[in-house]
Amino acid sequence: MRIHQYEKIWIAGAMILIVGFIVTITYGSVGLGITMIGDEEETIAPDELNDDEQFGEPRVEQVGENEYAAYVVAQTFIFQPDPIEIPANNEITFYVTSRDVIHGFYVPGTNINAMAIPGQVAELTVEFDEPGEHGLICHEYCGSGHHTMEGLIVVQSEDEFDLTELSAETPDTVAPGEQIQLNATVENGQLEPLETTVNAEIGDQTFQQDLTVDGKSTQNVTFTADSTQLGVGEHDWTVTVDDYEETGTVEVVSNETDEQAGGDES
Amino acid sequence: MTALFVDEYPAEARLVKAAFLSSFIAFGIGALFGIIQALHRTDIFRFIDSIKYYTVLTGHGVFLVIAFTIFFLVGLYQWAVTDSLERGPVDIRFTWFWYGLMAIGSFLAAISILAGFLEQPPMVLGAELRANVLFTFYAPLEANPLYYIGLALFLVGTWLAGIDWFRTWWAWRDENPGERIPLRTFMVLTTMMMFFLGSVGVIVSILVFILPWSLEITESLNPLLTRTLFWFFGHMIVYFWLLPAYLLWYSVLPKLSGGRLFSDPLARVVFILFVLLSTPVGIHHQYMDPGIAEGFKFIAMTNTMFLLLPSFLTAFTVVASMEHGARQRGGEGRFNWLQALPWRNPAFTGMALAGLVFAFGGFTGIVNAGMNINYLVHNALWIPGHIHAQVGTATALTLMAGSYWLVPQLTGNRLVGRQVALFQVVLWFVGIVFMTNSMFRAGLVGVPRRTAEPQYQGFEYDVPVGSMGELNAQLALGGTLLFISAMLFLVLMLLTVFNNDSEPIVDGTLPPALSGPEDSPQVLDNLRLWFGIAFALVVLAYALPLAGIVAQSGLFGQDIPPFPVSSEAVMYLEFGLDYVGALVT
Amino acid sequence: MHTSPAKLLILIALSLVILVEGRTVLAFFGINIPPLETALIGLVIIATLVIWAIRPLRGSPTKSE
Amino acid sequence: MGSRVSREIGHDEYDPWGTLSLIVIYFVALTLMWLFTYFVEFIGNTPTVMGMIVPVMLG
Repeated sequence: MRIHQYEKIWIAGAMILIVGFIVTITYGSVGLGITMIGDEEETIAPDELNDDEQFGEPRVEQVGENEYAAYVVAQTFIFQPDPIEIPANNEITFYVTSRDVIHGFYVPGTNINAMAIPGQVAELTVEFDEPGEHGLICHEYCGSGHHTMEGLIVVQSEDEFDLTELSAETPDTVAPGEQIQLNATVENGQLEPLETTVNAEIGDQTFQQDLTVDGKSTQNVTFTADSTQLGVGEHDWTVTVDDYEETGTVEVVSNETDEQAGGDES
Repeated sequence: MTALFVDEYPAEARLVKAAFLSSFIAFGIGALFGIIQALHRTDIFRFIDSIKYYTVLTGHGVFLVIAFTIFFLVGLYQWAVTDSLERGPVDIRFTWFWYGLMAIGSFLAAISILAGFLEQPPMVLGAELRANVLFTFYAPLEANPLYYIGLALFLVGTWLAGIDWFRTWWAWRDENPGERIPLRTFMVLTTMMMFFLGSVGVIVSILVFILPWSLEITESLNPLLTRTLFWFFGHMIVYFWLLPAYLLWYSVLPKLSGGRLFSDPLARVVFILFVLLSTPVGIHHQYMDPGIAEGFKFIAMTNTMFLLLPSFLTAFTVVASMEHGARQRGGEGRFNWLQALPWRNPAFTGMALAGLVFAFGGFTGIVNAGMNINYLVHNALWIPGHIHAQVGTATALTLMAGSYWLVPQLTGNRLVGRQVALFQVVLWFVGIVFMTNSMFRAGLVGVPRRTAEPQYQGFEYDVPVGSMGELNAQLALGGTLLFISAMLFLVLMLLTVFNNDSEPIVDGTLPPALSGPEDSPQVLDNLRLWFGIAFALVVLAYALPLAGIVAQSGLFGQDIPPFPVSSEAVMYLEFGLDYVGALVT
Repeated sequence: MHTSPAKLLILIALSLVILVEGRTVLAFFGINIPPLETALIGLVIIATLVIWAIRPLRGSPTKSE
Repeated sequence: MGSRVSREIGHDEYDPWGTLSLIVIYFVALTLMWLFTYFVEFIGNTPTVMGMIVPVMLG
């Protein structure tokens, strides 16, 4: 074959470019540790998502020191959970699947980009350096409401972030002289023990108790108030743990009324 | 001056004209849909419902990249085979048969898409007639079965076209034993070998999985499998769009420049490389897909990078052929020869500008193909930027420029409005640069593709330079220029067709290459060998990923029912909310 | 005429393209040209090119193309 | 068709050095654009999907 000298030079140049591109990308993979979404995850049938241990309740979970897993379900036309709250400076592994059609999982302004394919689970690990809010959008056409499909990723500072959940309850009504029991439950979803203080108010009575909740467990606290001191009528109560607050009311009713309204409590 | 194509081969010219007519009708509708989108998604002018936007988007994709490009391709290739073998098809009725199949197929697909504009689409084949599933029709989004039937008929027609050209060549070979395959026929045959191999994916996907499932014969399918089969076809098809432009660059552009093709052997090598490499790379469209191992993605990446080679070779050969013309026309100097090129000829200028856009648009393709860097751009507006630079200009502008040269030879009429034609191709060039520049920049800040309203409530794009408003304005401006240019082209074509009683001033002869086929080894013409190697490469690249996908979630997936795309958004919102409700309680 | 109308058209097109793309490149280096100024620069370039092209040549006017 | 050939240039007397010059510019442009897009646009567009430091922990 007769090939002109100049063209031979260019063929060599073209090969240098091609190899150069491949070398750069390989450097990105090996040198910088950028991984591709792979096939490591088990497949999952979309109609079994609700019964699945991980996707039945889409959530963020701590799985190790500085490591979190976020189970995300994409479906027409929402993401679950929404918002997705995660800590900064921690490794977050997103597990993304779809309940119905093919969706996208894309955080504009970042390199977080994946397809959510029914039956498949995309696994991608990222780390946000700074607290802040990022939009999360579906970037694959998924039906008529595709353009409304968005979520929010809230990156909190490491100190601020927790997986604490607070719930509290009292009876709706008590008779005068009975004790009002306020039950508060503090759940710690993180691995580290949670040392905190529970503050409660029932009417004008205040309570305080220090509490240590072990990692991945719950603790109950009960505060008791005397209804006679509070008097007949409605009383607001509040429980706070760190930034979480639960409120409600309890009513102290006179005996006659109580009898008339008997059975309300049961 | 030799006889015009229409005088020498009147029967074949009729078919080429019919194919071009179909192509230009599709081009007109597609261009109209294009400007609607440009104005809608930038929120500059919205006159349709955002739900209907997806009907427009599907139409834009299918009409332009299936009907416009492929109808033009079959017309151009029929011309190339006839003109370079100097003989017609073995049986012209067969030729009309495949054209008819393609026409019926595209008509069915078009009807099912356009029915999306109706408030109450009729029921056809047990489902509402609509196909808002985009050009990629990713299952489990479901279109009316008619859409898939239309696509299948169109594909079958295209296969038969390839078979027709092979038959013509076999007949010619018997009449001319021992002769080298003429270059243009060589390009046609290699393109079609590539198409046969690569379209197997989408044909299996439609006939085995999607069509039976949409007719409720099968109950479930594997979305990753049908998606992978689509992309098995989906990157080959982009070269199927491009190779007609390559054929024009290699055969017509040197002549228009006033010179000769620099190297016939390298042109053959380029087309063989496309046969070998354009199919085993499809996984580079699936870098972000779960269920495909990173190793397969890496292999697809390296294959894709080597697929740059034929385009790099083309850049040199074609520019050198142009330079040869310029120097024969008296051009001098290192760069001054560029001035000696026939810039006032719209056919030349259109192709040259298309080539320029292709050279730089190709860069964005390298980014897309670059595996990990694909995180930056996957499904962002960058991607349509790339597509519009490549198919939307390298191909479309070359085809328009080629029409200015070819249509007069097919009709026997003189081209109307040469100056307007020159303005038209230059306008396209300016329009595409405005539009794609905006798309690339918007893509880099995270604006997604394929959406009616890339404006979200929960966040703002972080635009480092300028503003979203400016990017939108630039995109809409570029889109408008492109639309005007497209309409100008169609008007000129129409006027030319009716410009009777005139003599074209086109010389249809193509000069031989500077370095002819005799400079290349005979083995280049051994099509069977190249097809065999290409087949082996495809098996190597796809056997394991496909086996992996099937092993993981089965040939027919895990209970994945159809998901009809209705215009009733509310229905699906409720569907989604039901799940949320179920979770909360 | 310094050049043919066809070449003038191409030159205008190329200068617009260089303007649009050049503006993006400059932005990477922190030099931002607002849209209005860009449009003005574009008009100035086009006007300059047109004036240059139609300015009569000293001596014998050559007619290329 | 305006192809006014003023001289015939054959294969052996033609050296496409104008093409070579253009293609060298193209080579440089591609290299610069690639380096910029990869190392500034892509690497700077954090966060990026990274391998887990202790991938076996979850397995």
